[in-house]
Amino acid sequence: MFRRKSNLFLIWIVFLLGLLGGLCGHTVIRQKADLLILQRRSEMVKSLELTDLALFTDARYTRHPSMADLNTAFQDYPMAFDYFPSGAILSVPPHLKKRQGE
Amino acid sequence: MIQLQNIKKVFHMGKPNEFVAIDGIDLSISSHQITVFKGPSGSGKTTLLSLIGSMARPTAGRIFLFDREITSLPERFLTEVRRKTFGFIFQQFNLIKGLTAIENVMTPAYPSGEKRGSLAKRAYELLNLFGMAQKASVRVDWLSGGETQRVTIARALINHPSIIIADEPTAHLDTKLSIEFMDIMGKLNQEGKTILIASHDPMIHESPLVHRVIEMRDGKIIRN
Amino acid sequence: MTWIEKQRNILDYTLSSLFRRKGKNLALIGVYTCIVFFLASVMFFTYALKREAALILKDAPEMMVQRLLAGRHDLIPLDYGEMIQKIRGVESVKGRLWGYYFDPTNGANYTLMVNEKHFDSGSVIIGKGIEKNLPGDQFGTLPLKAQDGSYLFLKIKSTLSSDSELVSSDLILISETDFKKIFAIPEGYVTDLTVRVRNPKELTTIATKITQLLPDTRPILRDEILRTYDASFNWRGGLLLIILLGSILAFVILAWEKASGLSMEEKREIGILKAIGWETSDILLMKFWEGTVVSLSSFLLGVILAYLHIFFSSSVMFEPVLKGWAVLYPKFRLTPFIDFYQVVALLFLTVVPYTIATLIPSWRTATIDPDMVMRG
Amino acid sequence: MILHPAILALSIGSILISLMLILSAYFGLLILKKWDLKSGSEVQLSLERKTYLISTVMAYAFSFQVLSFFLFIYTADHLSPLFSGAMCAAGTLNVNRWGYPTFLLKMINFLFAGLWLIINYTDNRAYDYPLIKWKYGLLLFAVPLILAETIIQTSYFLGLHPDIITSCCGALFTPEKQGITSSLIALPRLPLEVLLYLGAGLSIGEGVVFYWKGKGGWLFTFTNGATLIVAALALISFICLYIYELPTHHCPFCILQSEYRYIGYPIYMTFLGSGVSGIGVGALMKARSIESLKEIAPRIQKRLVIFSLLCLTIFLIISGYQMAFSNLKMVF
Repeated sequence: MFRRKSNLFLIWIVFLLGLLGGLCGHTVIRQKADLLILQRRSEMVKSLELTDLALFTDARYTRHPSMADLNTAFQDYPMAFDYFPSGAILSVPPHLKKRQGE
Repeated sequence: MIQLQNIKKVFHMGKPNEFVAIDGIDLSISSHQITVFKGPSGSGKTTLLSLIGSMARPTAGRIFLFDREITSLPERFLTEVRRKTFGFIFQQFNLIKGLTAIENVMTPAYPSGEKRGSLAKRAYELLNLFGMAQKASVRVDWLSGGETQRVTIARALINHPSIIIADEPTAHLDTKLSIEFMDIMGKLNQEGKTILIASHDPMIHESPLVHRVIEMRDGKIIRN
Repeated sequence: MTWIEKQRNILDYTLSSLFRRKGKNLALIGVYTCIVFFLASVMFFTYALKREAALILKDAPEMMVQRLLAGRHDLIPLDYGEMIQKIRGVESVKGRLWGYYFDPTNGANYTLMVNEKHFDSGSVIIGKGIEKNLPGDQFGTLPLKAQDGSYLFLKIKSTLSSDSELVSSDLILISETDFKKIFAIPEGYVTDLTVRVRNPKELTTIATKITQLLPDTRPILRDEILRTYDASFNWRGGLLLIILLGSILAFVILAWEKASGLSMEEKREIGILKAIGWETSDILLMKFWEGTVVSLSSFLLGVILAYLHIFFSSSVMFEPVLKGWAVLYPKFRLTPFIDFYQVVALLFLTVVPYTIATLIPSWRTATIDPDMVMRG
Repeated sequence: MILHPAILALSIGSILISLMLILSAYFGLLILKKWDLKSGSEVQLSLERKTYLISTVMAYAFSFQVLSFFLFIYTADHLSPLFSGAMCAAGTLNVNRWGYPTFLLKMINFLFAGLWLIINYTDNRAYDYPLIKWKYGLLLFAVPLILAETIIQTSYFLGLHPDIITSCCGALFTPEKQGITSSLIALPRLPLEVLLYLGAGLSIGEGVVFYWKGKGGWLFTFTNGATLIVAALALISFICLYIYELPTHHCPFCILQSEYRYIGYPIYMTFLGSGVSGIGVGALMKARSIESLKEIAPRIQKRLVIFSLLCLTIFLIISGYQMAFSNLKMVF
């Protein structure tokens, strides 16, 4: 007589979930495909003894967070503001925030 | 069948705009009759019907429906009583705009969890009874006054009520349709339904089908 | 069974009532989808980056030893390496020579690193990011200014593969002689030491021994680097989330507005429903379904769009934010990693505020007097 | 504080729910003071309307409680790499002193919210709302607990400082934390196992008696509760070992991970389900003597007993299966 709206809704949700499932499938496929690239990358890391990602190259301490030290937030002198944009989204070393009192 | 004992309804009690709508009514209504409440607007007819139809609770007094007191029932149960016992026909029809005629008829039965198929069948039969079968899937906004009226009656009957309450049902209808309405009410009454109508339309209280006319003024019954 | 039929009946009604107010509801779903889209994008991005970092760095040296002078890195003598080598459990110690070089023509920072294996002096291997930024007219050579003001013209031997851009975008591999010439590093010194150990369980003990033996050094473990990356990506993602929380708040206010600012007609509709036999809890149920329809549709749509954004379009919208002022930004395509748990967290983060915001307005609506329709 | 999406989600969710519950508690107080069903006054009508809001809030709070319980454990598990010495959720919860109290409160509040909903469901079926005072009394008792959970959970999250490389030496020399995993008591197995099966047998027996004769509801609740406590101890002290197939790993959280096929979820759900419905049976004993609930309460109780026993049985089957088909063989 007439199509029930609740069924249409169910179909819609199942459709979206199916799409999401398809994307999960895509994830698996891509992970398999990228395995080689990832392997090559980590081999390079091994041979060059690299320790950091080259994501933020604007400042020394953002290029190599693992090398960052107590002074990194004050690159030039203790009163300098941290003016690098990526410095703003990179965590302040936590010891500056908490270990002072302990 | 319906008994009212010293019923009072006060709105905004204790506030400056306090208003006594019903002022101590005792009344007993017997079944299988058509009872008409008449009186000018503001006389308390509508409030009385909403109290009987368990849409609102009285401030004081007691109401018995089939010998069961419904006055102190919480809303949850009152609604159940209302759904199972009463069918309502309102002054402004109060159909839900944008829905088709048949959906409107089915709406009151949704919460009871009836299967859609059997419900639709019943609604269709009711519409057919009033000659509205071919308009079942037309949106109610596009129906004429008379058609709207018939959909409203069909809706009132979907839950097999034993009592039908109509509030100023003919206010927006012309003479021909008003007569048609009373004919339908007469037929329903013959099938055993109790009918309560509030109206100041002479067409209704002078109708030969009516068993009893109760006249009200200022929240009191002045003639029975 | 009646229970299921009841839910379906009410859902039917809810959907038709939503359809009747198409414009309003589509706008709401649109905004909701956008919010989920942004939040999910942030989450997908940071999670994939985190996983990528963890996978890449799992082969990094297990420990680095740096020397500190006045709180800053200083060159470390090679003798230190020999001393560390003697600690039991240490497999190998290597000195690394590396540093930064600022190229004024490009305005970019390069990371220079000595790699003795690949070539002799006079040539370099450069990262993809540098190659992209080189002016076209200096094909094949890279001029680097040395400490004493002279220039070294180094032959570009090859470029590092683009697969590795995430770690090597700004990298210049250079011979030891050239490196020492540029920076005037004294003989017998290196930038830092990398240590590999035989049994990873002894890492901590070895590190303790190193600090006791050489109090002016600090050892850094690979696990700590990973942890720091984890924390900083969490932080970064979280920071964006905090900013976006503002938009959630705005959305919640919108939802609240929409739910409480019912038009006269809608109120009347609820009144009619109640008068003809719907109970308050039925109306609440209807409102519950309304929320479910809106939330579920927007949430799923938002997540799907975010996935497409991050893993199909390489997160175009985030690039400028993450780049900062870096001239050399690695072009990288993330390998998708989805964490189901993150999706659940996102569901919490969006649906709970929406539900709570609409709770009181729905309840207000649901408790409209049924006799209001009779009073006209 | 770690700005992790799940932490934000849990904190915001808890705070919002708490705000709603404060409102509910206030309304509950009004209801306790002024409730008079006989009256049709506007005050009474507005109170009746408020009951709908409170029910809805509690239903949402309950669902939130269930989901957040698992999300919380999962988050703790997820964050464990950030803390040196923490191998899984057990270690992360131990990072500061608020971790385990939060976990416990989440469990307790789940029981309270569930119990409240059971009573509310029953009460709403009687035309005179006979349990109303009791119900809102319980609400006033439960709300502070949930508020406490929110506060403690927030302090827990605020007190989470990941161990990160520091200036002089890296995080290395933060003292190794003693993993709670190893310190969870491994109780003697044989008496525990005897107690568990004895308790389960008794519960099932009492449940069946209660189902047919309608007697011994309190006894059932008590036995069921005691059995579940024994079950929890048994889970930690030996059932886990079979799941992990390691003779020393007692952690009750790792079973929620994919490596163990998420076996922890059904275990926890059946455990909590049996607990809440078992308590529900006892709580409704009082209602049996109330005129308007005479027929309704026993019917609900029967359903609860069945549900509780079903959960308990599934719990036993799952753990029994794990023990029988584990590669770990233990001699004791």
